Amino acid sequence: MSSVPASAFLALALILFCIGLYGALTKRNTVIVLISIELMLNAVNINLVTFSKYGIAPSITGQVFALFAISVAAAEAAVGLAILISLYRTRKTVNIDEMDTMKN
Amino acid sequence: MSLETLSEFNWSVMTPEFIILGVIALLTLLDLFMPKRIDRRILGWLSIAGIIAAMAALFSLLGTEPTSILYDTFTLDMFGKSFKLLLLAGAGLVMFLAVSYDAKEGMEDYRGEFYYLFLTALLGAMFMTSSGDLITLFIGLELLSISSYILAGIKKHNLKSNESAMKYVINGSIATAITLFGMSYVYGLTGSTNLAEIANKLSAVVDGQHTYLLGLAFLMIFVGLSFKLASAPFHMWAPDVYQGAPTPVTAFLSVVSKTAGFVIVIRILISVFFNAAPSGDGGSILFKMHDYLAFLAAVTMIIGNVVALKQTNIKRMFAYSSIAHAGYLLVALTTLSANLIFSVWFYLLAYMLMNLGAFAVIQVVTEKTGSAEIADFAGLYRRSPVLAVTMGILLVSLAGFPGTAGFIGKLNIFVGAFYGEPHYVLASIMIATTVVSYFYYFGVMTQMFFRPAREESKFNLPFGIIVVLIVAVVGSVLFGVAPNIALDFLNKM
Amino acid sequence: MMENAWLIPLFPLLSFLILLLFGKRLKEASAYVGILLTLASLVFSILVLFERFSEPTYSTKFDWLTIGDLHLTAGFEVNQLNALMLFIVSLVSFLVHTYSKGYMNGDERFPVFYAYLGLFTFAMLGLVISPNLLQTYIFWELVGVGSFLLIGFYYYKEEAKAAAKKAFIMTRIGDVGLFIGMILLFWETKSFEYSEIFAAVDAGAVSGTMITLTAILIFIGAVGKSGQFPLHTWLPDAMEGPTPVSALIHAATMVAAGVYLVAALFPLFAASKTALLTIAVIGAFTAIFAASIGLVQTDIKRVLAYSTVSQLGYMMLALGSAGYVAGVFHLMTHAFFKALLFLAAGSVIHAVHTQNIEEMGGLWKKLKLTGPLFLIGTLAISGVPGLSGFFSKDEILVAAWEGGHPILFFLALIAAFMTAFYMFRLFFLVFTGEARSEQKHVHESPNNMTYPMILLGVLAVIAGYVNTPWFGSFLGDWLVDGNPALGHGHVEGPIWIMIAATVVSLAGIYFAYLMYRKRSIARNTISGTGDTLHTILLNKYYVDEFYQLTVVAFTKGLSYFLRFIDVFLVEGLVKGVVGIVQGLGRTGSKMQTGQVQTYGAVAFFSLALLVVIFALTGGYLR
Amino acid sequence: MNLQSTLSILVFSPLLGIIVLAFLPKQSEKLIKVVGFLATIPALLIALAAYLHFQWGKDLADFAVSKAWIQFRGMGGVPEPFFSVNYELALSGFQLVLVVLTAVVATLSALAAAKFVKKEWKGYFMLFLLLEIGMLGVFTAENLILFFIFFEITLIPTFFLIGKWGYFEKEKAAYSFLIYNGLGSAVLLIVIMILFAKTGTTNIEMLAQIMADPSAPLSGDLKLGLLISLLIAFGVKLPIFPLHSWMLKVHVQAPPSVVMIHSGILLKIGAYGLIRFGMGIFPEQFKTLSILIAILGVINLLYGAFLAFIQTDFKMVLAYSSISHMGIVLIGLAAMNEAGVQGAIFQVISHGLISALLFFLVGVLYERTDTSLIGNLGGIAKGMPIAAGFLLAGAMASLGLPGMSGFVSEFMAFLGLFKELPWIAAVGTIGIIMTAAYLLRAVLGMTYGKSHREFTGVLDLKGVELIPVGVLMLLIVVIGVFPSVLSSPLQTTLETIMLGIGG
Repeated sequence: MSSVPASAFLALALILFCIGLYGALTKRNTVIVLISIELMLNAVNINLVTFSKYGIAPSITGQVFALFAISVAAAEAAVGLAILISLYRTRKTVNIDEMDTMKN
Repeated sequence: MSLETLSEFNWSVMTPEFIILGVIALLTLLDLFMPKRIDRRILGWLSIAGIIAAMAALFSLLGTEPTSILYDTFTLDMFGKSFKLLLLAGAGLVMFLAVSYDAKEGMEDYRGEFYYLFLTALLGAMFMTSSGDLITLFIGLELLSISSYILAGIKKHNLKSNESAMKYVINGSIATAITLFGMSYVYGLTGSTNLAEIANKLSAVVDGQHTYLLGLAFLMIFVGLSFKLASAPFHMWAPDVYQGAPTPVTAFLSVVSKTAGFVIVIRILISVFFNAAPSGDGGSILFKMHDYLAFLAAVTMIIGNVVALKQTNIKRMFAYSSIAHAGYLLVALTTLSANLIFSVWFYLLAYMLMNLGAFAVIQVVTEKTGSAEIADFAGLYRRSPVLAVTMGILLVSLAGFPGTAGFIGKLNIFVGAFYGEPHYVLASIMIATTVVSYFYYFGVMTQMFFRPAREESKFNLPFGIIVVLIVAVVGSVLFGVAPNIALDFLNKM
Repeated sequence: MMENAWLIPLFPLLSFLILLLFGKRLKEASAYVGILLTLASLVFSILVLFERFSEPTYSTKFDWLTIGDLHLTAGFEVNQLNALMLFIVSLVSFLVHTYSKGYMNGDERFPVFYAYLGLFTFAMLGLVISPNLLQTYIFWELVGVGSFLLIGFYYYKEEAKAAAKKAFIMTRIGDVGLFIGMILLFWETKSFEYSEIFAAVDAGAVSGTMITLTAILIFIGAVGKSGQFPLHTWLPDAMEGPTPVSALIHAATMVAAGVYLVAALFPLFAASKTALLTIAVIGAFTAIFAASIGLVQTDIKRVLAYSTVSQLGYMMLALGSAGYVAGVFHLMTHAFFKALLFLAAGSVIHAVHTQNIEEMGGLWKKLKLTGPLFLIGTLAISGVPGLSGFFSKDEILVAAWEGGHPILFFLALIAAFMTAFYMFRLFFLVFTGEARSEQKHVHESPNNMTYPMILLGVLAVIAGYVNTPWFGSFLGDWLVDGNPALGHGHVEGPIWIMIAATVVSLAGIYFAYLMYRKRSIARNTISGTGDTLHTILLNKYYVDEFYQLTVVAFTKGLSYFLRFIDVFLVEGLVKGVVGIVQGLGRTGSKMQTGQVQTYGAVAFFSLALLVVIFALTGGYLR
Repeated sequence: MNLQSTLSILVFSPLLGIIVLAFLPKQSEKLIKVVGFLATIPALLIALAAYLHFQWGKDLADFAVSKAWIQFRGMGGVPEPFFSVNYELALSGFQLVLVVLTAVVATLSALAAAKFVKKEWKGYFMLFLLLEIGMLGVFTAENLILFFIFFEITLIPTFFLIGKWGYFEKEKAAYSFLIYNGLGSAVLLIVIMILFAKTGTTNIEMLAQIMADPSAPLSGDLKLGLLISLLIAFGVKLPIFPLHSWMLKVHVQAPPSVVMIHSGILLKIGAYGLIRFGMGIFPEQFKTLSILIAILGVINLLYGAFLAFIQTDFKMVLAYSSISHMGIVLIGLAAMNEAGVQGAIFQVISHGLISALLFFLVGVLYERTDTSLIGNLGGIAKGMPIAAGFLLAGAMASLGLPGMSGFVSEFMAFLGLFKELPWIAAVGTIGIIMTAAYLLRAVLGMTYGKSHREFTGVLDLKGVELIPVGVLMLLIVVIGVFPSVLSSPLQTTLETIMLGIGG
């Protein structure tokens, strides 16, 4: 395990975060956007777990934090999907760029 | 953790939270088991009662010394008490708006949720004021956020409401992710999620690499949280969401949610980063970040006030106004003056009063006309002088004229800006944009007082609205004329 | 009596106030209020004058305005000059009040007229007893207002309106000179009091340049008020006012105020050769300049007006030549005979309802009283020996010669010739020959108009004898008594001057006789209608036009230029700023596309930007 | 006798009227007007009583009141207040005359409003009385923050009074007013805050004392900057070229009764501020700037005069004339000596009275003839001789005719400046001529000459209308003839200022 340096995990998290962000900001399909956001949150989890093991002061709290983050992410995704369904009923689309009835 | 340790905790300091939690549970059950035909408004009144009870409980706790329970994850100190009071008062007033809210479409079946979701959001916010741990802070934040997402979309069959909720969720989740990412670095550098411990550890950071990482974390956390504040750069969701959400929810977002945002910002940024990484060249990371904060504050004020000029929808206009006010509050944060918490608290109090009052009027007018155009306010003075004059006073307070709480709030921030190392540029921008704000606030005045009415029908004011208006106007004027009532009260906590 | 001299101006003021408030109810009775109250002034003035013959100067003052350590005072002073002026002013005013009863009869604003007369008389009397420059200035302006109101009395006439405006503004230009001079003098001497100013000048506390500067500035005030070149153009126009007003204000009293001012401040002027020379030159030039214009005018009152300007130039010449007595003496005699001339002219106008002398003629037979009285005035002003004008004019010529200004002396002599010529031209055209237009119902004026004229006629004849080379210079000696700075009471001049003056005036009369009575010389011998010279004279040397093209045009041009700045630059700047703010708002608005991903992107890129800056600078921005 | 509450009663006495008005029905026009008018009387009586109090040789310091009001503390019970504002009112001679002026003009304006305001009297008078509170407060405040609060309080009612009861472009004018004055007060607030942050007090007296102390924690440059900012802040109000364009709109568009107040009192706040704070707190720096101020004064004087010369609307003539006359205030101030400063103060009072009179007359004219264009009027002296007479008299007062208040002030201002900067003063005297030119052009254009059209049913001034014109004219003449009624209360103020200047 120790052969893989902490920085690699951090880099992985960062890359994952960026992929998620990219997806969240560019994909048209709202479901994919929500999934991309999950990626971002998971990147955080990788970070937390990495630090909990390889951090300056390793401790278990990082993993606890990650657990909380996972559950919250799940709740968020659930609410997001629920809203999307409701929106789909009125708008008949899941394309995020068509949700622009309100603008200046 | 054994049962004994659990029972050893001084749980009484959590009484307000428990009351709210209890009411939530009660309402959920009631909503479930009450026959459909019974008007759910009763639930709203119940929640108001719950909030009042929580406030009473909080008052009884006012004299207590700062207490920490649950291994320092929950702290009831002066900061917590004072902001909890604000949140409770704000949420209470919002509940009054909510019980008077007569939705035209989409939420006939969901009135129960409508009330207790406010309470869950409130609970999240209240936890934030008292948390002493990153995890509880985060949980509080998410409890607030997720409840708000649903609230924004509570008008299930209304396209605008749905869209607003969707936008809110997406932006909110991205913001959460960014914040968390920043937090993860903080954790990584300290190995702890306890705020006091983090602050303690960070003050020992001298390594350049770590300082750099800390700066990165700071920026990410701040930008993520700026979503809650509705300040630049994460402000753009606000107009769309404000417009689409039901008016009480908009009011909630602009007041309670924003207050919670400042709570967490002060908790994390100020208490954690204040002494972080003090390098030889003077000052902690927070002082290094000083210029970024100032820049963001200035941008927020400018965007909020300038773009508000162009709005024709009153709720959008108030969204920008809300952005602008976030900017003013950021000025207080930036200056880091001795009365920082004090001025933020007072400003949020003033802002709560005037903004909720204004939303009460907006709610009445938009319900009557079915749209939320500023032009709908034309001739309001003829149709309902009381409403128009009330709105007038609140707008004057929002614009920051003397005699109102808005002025004292701004004055307070201003004093801070000039105290110690003076922030000429920032203060000048603040005051110049304030003058710009006269344009749009008085634009509403123009409609209300100068323009002829499109129709002559009168208004019936529901009880809840009347309560909110009276509290808002009396509060705005009282704290404008005798601010020391509030200030002394705060000092006694 | 002298300690009560302050009452003299107050009587007419009372008249003004009464008539202002109750004039409408008093109607025709207003005249009696005015006449009685000015009579009271006259009586007091005579008493004061006689007392002053034997008593020393009386003066008193009190604090009027406190400015920190400065105490500005007000008060009054009865010295020789003041006592004399009080008498002249109250006399002429009283006579004009009486005269107007007939002249203005039937005018619907009869009470207003008397009210204005009261105001003017108050101001004029106040002016001549002022013991300090500030008070003088105050009344100086007030007489200007009285004059303004009376010139514009026929407010519905566009000409009257224009004339009133012109009179006020032109004199105000002069007044500003006085204003500046007065203030500068104050800071030099720390006082407005005449006595203290003279003392300071005497003690050499004021530099020579400063004396010259202030003296000339004050003289500019006199130029404006006394219609001296180049500020003379308002005075002929002022003839738009009712004729009694012309007699009182624009002949006898107010226009002489300039002369009075120079006389009152004579010790100051005497201390600067340059200032005196300036006065003399301006005076002499005005004398001949105005006289030449008077040669061709056809409006009876305008001829008299130019004559007034010319005569005032004479007085200035006298003062500028250090002939204090000569100036004041001529001021007095001129007041009488010019008032007489104007009142007689008024009587003529009253009779024939025209002012154009070309339309008159042959009035001698019809106006049995006015004609001879007019002749007396004409003779007096022409300087025919034995009448008042002769003595005073002689004094002036002597003063000019003795003062060492031979050129000015000859100018004055030529002007005297012209005066005699145009005055008799006027006389012949009006009173002799045949009527040149249809004149109905020509009749002599009522008694209340003729009696004042008779009294003035008597004075025009005898007033000169108070100061003659033949019977002693009583007036002169009295005027300069106890004040060596004013020069000698009588200046002995060569006898040829008197002979020359006589010859010149008789020549003028004779020439006019030949041209306008006997008609043995054609009227266009020297320059006929349409000739360049005639046209120039008729158009008053185009001074008005010159002003119109330069000063007025410049003022208007500057105003329009400033308006351009106001509209485009000042307003434009504001609009620009507002435009920028609005533009920012529009741009910000446009960025709000409704695309939620854009919002997130904006936040993310801002964060990225901040991070990059942070990375590049290492945190510190300063 | 304890007089400490007198000033508070004076300032807040109109509040009683507001409360009473709030309970009156909208429609009872007559009652509202009477109440609105009566509500201005207590302040007037108290102000006059205070004046008599002074003239009887008693001390104005009797009126001073100081109470703790706002204390900002840092969190966590820091014992020393972080920032405190006391409720401090006082009356010096200078303030006394301004308070009397305010009370008089306000009462007369209320009378005029009863005449000119045609709709919604209730709202009008409530706002008007609020405005009066603000004005009285501005002149009695002894604390910069308090001053600022009252200063801003005047903005809102004025905005509504212009925007609701004005003429055609009223809303534009109201906005112009609000934004310009808002910016002005913004700058003022910054100055106040910097002063507070540096010295820890906002009491005017104490600030003056601290500034006089050479060891004060403010550098000369900072003080200069603050003074320039003050010049801008009050320059908007005064107004100083080029900050004047809002004021033109207001004067043209606002209803006559409001313009009386605006031109008579509100503009004077600018002059008051410059004298009291600019000169009182920064005497040295004021001296440094005196040439600049003198030049600004002359520019104002001439710019206003030349532009007034070509205006076609009499209201515009008067508006530019206000600019011109405020130039004289600056000229007097720039002199920095007793004569100049007293001249400036006199001009403040004098112009307040004169412009109130003239704007009232314009209002009457407009009401009768539906026009204020000089070209459309003409020969009105025939139909309304009394109005025309007062108009002419007002113009005479305005152009500085001796015997009226305008002269005394103009004279003293120039007297002062000629001592210090004779050349600039000499240029300024052109303004004296121009003033006569434009005023006569305008006034004679309206009153004299031929009537351009028959004004049917044009009525002269009568009844109640004679009261404002009569009272104002009387005051103008009284000050002109007996200037000591005004100068005696000013002497102590003048001494204080001179002491600060060190002259």
